Amino acid sequence: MILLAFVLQTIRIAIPYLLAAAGGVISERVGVIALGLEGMMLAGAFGAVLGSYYGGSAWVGLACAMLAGVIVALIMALCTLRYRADQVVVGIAVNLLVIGATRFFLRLSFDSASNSPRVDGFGGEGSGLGVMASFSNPIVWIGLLALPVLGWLLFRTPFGLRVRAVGEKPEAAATLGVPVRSLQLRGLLLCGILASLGGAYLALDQHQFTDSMTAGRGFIALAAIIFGRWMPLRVAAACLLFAAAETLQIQLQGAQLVPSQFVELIPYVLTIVALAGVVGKSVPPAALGKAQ
Amino acid sequence: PSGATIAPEGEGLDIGIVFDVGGRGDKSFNDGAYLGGLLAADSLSARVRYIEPGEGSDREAGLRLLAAEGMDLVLAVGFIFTDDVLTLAKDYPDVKFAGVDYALSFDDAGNPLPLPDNLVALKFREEEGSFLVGAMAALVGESKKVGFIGGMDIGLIHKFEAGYRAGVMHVCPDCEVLVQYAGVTPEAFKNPGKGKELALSQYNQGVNVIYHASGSTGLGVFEAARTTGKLAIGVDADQYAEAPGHVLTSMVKGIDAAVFDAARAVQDGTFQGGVRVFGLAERGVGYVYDDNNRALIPDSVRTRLQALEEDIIAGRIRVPSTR
Amino acid sequence: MSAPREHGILMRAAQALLAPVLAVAIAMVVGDLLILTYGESPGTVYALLLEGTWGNAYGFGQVLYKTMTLICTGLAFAYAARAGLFNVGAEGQLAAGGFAAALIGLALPVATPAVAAVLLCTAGAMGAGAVTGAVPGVLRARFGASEVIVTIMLNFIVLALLNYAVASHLAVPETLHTEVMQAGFVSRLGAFLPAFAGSAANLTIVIAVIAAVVAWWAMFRTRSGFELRAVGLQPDAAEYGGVNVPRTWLRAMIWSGAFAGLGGINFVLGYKHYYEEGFAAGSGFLGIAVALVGRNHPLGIIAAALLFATLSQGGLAVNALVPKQLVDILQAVVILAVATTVPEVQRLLQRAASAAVRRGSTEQTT
Amino acid sequence: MSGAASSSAPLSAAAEANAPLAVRMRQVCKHFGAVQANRDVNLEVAAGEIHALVGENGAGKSTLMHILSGLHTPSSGTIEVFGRDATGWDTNAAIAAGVGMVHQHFMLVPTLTVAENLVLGREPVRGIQLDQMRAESDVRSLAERTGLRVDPSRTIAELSVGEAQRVEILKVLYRGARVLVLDEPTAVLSPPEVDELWTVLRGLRAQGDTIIIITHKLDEVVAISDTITVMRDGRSVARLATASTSPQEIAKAMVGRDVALALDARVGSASPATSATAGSANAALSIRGLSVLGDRGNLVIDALSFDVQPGEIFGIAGVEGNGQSELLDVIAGLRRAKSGTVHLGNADVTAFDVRSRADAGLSHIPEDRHRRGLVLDYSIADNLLLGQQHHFSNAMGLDYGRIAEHAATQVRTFDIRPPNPSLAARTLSGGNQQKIVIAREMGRPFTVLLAAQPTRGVDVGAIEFIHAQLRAARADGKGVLLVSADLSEVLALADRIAVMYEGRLACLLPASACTAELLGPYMTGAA
Ligand SMILES: Nc1ncnc2c1ncn2[C@@H]1O[C@H](COP(=O)(O)OP(=O)(O)OP(=O)(O)O)[C@@H](O)[C@H]1O
Ligand SMILES: Nc1ncnc2c1ncn2[C@@H]1O[C@H](COP(=O)(O)OP(=O)(O)OP(=O)(O)O)[C@@H](O)[C@H]1O
Ligand SMILES: [Mg+2]
Ligand SMILES: [Mg+2]
Repeated sequence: MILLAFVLQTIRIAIPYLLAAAGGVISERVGVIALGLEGMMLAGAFGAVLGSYYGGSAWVGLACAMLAGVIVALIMALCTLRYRADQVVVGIAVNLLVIGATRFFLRLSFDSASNSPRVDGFGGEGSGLGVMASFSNPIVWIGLLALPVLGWLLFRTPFGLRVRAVGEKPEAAATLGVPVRSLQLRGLLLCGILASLGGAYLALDQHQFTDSMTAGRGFIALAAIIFGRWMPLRVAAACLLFAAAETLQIQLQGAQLVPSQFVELIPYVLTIVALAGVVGKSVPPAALGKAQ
Repeated sequence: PSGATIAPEGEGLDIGIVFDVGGRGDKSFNDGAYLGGLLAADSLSARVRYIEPGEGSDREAGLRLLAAEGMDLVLAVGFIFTDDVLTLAKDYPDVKFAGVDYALSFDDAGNPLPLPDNLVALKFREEEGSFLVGAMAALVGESKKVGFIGGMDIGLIHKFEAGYRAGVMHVCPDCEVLVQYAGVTPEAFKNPGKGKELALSQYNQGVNVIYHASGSTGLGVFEAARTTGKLAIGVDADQYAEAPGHVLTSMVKGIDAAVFDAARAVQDGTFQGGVRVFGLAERGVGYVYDDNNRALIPDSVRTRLQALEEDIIAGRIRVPSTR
Repeated sequence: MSAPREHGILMRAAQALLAPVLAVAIAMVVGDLLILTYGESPGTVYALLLEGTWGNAYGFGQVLYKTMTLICTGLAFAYAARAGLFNVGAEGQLAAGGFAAALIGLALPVATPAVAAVLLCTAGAMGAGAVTGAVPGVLRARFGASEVIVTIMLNFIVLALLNYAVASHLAVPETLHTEVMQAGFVSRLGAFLPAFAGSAANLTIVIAVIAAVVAWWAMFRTRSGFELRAVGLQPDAAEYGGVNVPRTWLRAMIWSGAFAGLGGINFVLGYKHYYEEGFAAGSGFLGIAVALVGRNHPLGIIAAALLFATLSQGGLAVNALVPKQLVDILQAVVILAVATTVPEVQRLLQRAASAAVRRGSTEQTT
Repeated sequence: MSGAASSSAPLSAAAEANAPLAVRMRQVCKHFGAVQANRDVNLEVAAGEIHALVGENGAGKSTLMHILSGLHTPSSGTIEVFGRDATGWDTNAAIAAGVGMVHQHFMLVPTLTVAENLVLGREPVRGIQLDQMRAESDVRSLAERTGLRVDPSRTIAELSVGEAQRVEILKVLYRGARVLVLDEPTAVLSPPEVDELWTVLRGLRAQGDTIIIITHKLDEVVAISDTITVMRDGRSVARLATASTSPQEIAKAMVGRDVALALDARVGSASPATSATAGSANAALSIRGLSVLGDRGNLVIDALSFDVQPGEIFGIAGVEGNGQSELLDVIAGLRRAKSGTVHLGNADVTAFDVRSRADAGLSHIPEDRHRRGLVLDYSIADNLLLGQQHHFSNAMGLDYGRIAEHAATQVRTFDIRPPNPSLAARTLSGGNQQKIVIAREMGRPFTVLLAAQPTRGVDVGAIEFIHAQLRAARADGKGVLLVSADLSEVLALADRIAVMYEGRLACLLPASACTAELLGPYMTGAA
């Protein structure tokens, strides 16, 4: 019973990571640094609430979340792919932009600097904590399946082969008639959609948008990508590992074995360790960040 | 300063309010101050201006902007304004200032340093209100475990925790209080996702009532209460609307009343600088007991709470403010 | 031979100014649209913004105050960028710098001579920033770890640890700041220029400007600056020119961190005289914008820091009409626009330049 | 223009034979910004022939073939493939029409397997999945059929250069190419591998495929081609039938003057044949037992020893990729040796870093000026400083007064144009960029000069200037180590010539004893 609760909570915490990380993997696999994940998630969360509020249903919210993610991805694509702006700068700026924009429109739409009203979402009143309740949320399913499906897509389909080629050596792919730019655009859009679903999960599970509610989860997802070495299943494992650490911290906090802030830092520390190559070096796709 | 030339006209009082991070619409203490402003506007026909500063130097600048415009009363909402409001009160002796949750400084002998005549510190004994809701949680919860969820792990929030724990222990010495904090950065006040998971984990461990003091993070606690069908206790303002049927009560701070009082005092010319503490005795803190939650609270519990309240007011019970 | 030289100067001026000006123009348009969604008139809002910032000494003082930190974080980003590195960690380095300055100020005896105290605190701030910057520097130089990711992750780590230290051990009860320092105070401008009275502007702005001049000198007038820029432009050529590339990276990150750390004395020595959780408040990230708009040139950075400080202070001034989040959006738009227009403008100018040279040389030969 | 005359001279062999044309490019122009890479190029290739495209570096060969394979669109001109207009098509259209290109630089994805690289963009599927099994079996059978043997399941990163080259050709064949374009395919191959390649290409020709091969090596042209198009300075200047021409004639068309002149121009060597035997104690540069590992961890230089005497130009000839680059890097201090020593005069500099070697009297004209030799965004003055910055410092940092003076002098002395030291190096032409490097390296005290491909990609005028500089250095008593892929250059300048082959000196002879015919076999490992 305790174990089940542990597993379920780990999964719930991991869903946003899994979705954003899936988006990040595809983005980085086509050569675009996924520094905008946090912004995409936050935009997704805000879009979900706007959609659900004005559309009256969580499903409309879901659609609007994806739209928001796509808009952010398009902004990034315009800057990095079309105008070849530096990807790191654009990623950071997009995060700042989304934080500002969600606050601005929160004000405009709901006359509050911090919270939206309650909206329709998934789960809620008395749905309980059981297995059924947890899995009645469609985003949970998408989240659990995203990385395995992405793994299949990357390593078992022609699309994936092209994606991998583009991320490693775009000029080689181009000589074979692979449409590099269009593939990068599609990768980025897919990233926007997946990451925004991660944000939508938070907002719709919460039935509410709160200023900066993603709270750095996009960067945890980025950490998982690096720690998982851009391999979907490893990345999924990293997301679950980070989530499990958090669950452990939540469940043990009363015991105060470790000061909680140190548990929170696990993903960041592990990422740095992975980059330093202390336990097997984490090597990104060769063309990552290079303007094409 | 910039607005100095646009001096406000008319007879009514001019009130400026500078909000803490979170700003208007936080469904918590900023909104409480806002409500007080509205009240003043209504019944004193005051003109009220609001500013939401960013961090750092903007806080002082926001206060200064209002003071320089010749406001009659400038309110700073939140402990974080402590230094700024003190500086401003010295710089603008003709303007009255009020600092909500103002953090007092003490001299070496442990006595609070005196405040300027034009500055009033509005302080609340959150621990007293927390004590009562703690007692209520233990009495109503039908469990030996009760929960507390704080936002950022800091002394200010420990005050809520300490009072709450004392309340629980007072009526149920063998009860256990599960205490969790959402983090160590200010983001811990803005992370409802984390709040929900913390609450779910407590409910899962047999807790039936959770009291939160965690800003927007607490919205996740209410969500968890809805999900599990259990109870939560709101903070600062009446948070019944966050989860109707699942909000046992809220520990309310009478910020609105305090703000309104300050405004009226300025209007009447009875404004006095110094510290004003709002505890149970002053009806500055308390808990919500109304039509919404009457059904959740048995009469016996209500009676017991009233007795405890009297004990506290009479000094028979001393509520700790630190853990 | 004057023709090509004039051409070169014009070209350089165009290269330096065209992109930032274009970017600011784009941001203005976006700003107009947002103001209109709020039903306000852009003209009124911008006028109010200017009035509240450059329109009076106090507002300008506030701008100067914010400029100080932004110059430092801008220099931090630029210095690393000149070596081809992205220091996204100024936020953490700045906080570490402020923290160290406050601790030193607390530890010093009250009687410490003012100059010595300020120097010690400043050195401490730069040292703490440098150490924080050295971590990604070492990882990059030694293991080739991406400094972008390491600095991002390190921001979280550093800020959390500082928070923990302050909240759990050092804070004055009921607050998020340490005790007021014993020594190491820097006067505010208002102390001798009464017009600035009340504003947070203080003499550390002078230190920031000196830092910018020193950075300029270090970048463009010293051997190590020459090597630093060579490494940034073409590491292989630098290596060929006898430069130890990894060591240059490490040195660049250390100095970059030191510049960011220096920014901490603005708040701590010049303003509040204690370390407060969250005082950095995004200035680290804004430093990237400042450096980009300032084209990684210290003089440009001073100008860009003034621009962003004006925007940030202006947000408060227009708060009555539009939410100050408008300014957050504008700042992000400026970054995006500069990042986009700089390479585009550069390409255009380069094409024009090589065409001109081509034309010039054929004329010469024929 | 002499080129125009010679281009009209040879008759179109294909037209004569009345064979159908596989490729016909007419009046093709292509410019990149200010660079005119192709000017009115004409190219005719008959079906079923092997056509060699030759020309010096930068003549525009690769650009022309990129246009043919759809990677670039021409600025003007027309292209026909098998009689169909193909002007301005894209890569996919070119592939569909049977035109496939093997690029000068490998176009393989190192992390993917051989099979994956081959099928990329044209993947066999089962349902919606990639059919990995079929991909591998297709590749295996194609490899069998063509004799280009590779294991389809290995990743590219694990392959040798020769194997990777085979994959490149397979990749094109896999796409059903009937017109194969090979851009300098032999540059990285060992002689047996080259022979293998010829066998494969002849086999393909026998099957009716058309092949266009770009190469710098005239012996290869003679060995494999049926017809030849020569390019110079972006133009097509000659079309020759291989059977009825000679290497001299081809070379003449390539460089636009008599190559024999260059050979005759060799001035009486200052260093006598007596110094032809290595080991003299007062050598300017001496290398002993040098072994070096390459980027792939393989031994690229194997126990090499030789001396360069003062007042001597020591020429190293050889096909590129036989360890020359690594040798130069090690001497310059840019790469660590596995074992062995490097002496400058009497000083053992093996453990010195780049700067200390420079101070000990080593000058170095690197082979890749765009990557190593220049900081392209630095001004001419700053580039003249590169590597010398520590000699121009004073208490206040760099001494810009002296730097400006120095730059002005060097710009004048070495005739760098335009003579404005504040211009960015990027804006200069290739020849003038090279002059900056030479000015820097030769305009300061040195005893040994490493000159790697010193005239690569520069025009005739600049070549003569550079050659004169090298001779002047010799006359001045410097030791010059000249490494060039251009055999005629080595023959024209050097006093002693070594041929480098697979990390060793295949031969070391006094220049007076050398001819291209004699050295050729050593370069290909045949001797
Ligand atoms: N993408 C490009 N942009 C600008 N200039 C280019 C580009 N590609 C080629 N050039 C220039 O066009 C000219 C012809 O180049 P090309 O690569 O076709 O020569 P090449 O004959 O293949 O030389 P090599 O024998 O060295 O391969 C050169 O001056 C080169 O610098
Ligand atoms: N690959 C390239 N990319 C961009 N610019 C290039 C490239 N190759 C050459 N250029 C530029 O084109 C111009 C002409 O270069 P190129 O080497 O063709 O000159 P050139 O006519 O051969 O000069 P010289 O006679 O001195 O050798 C120069 O400004 C050079 O910087
Ligand atoms: Mg070529
Ligand atoms: Mg040339």
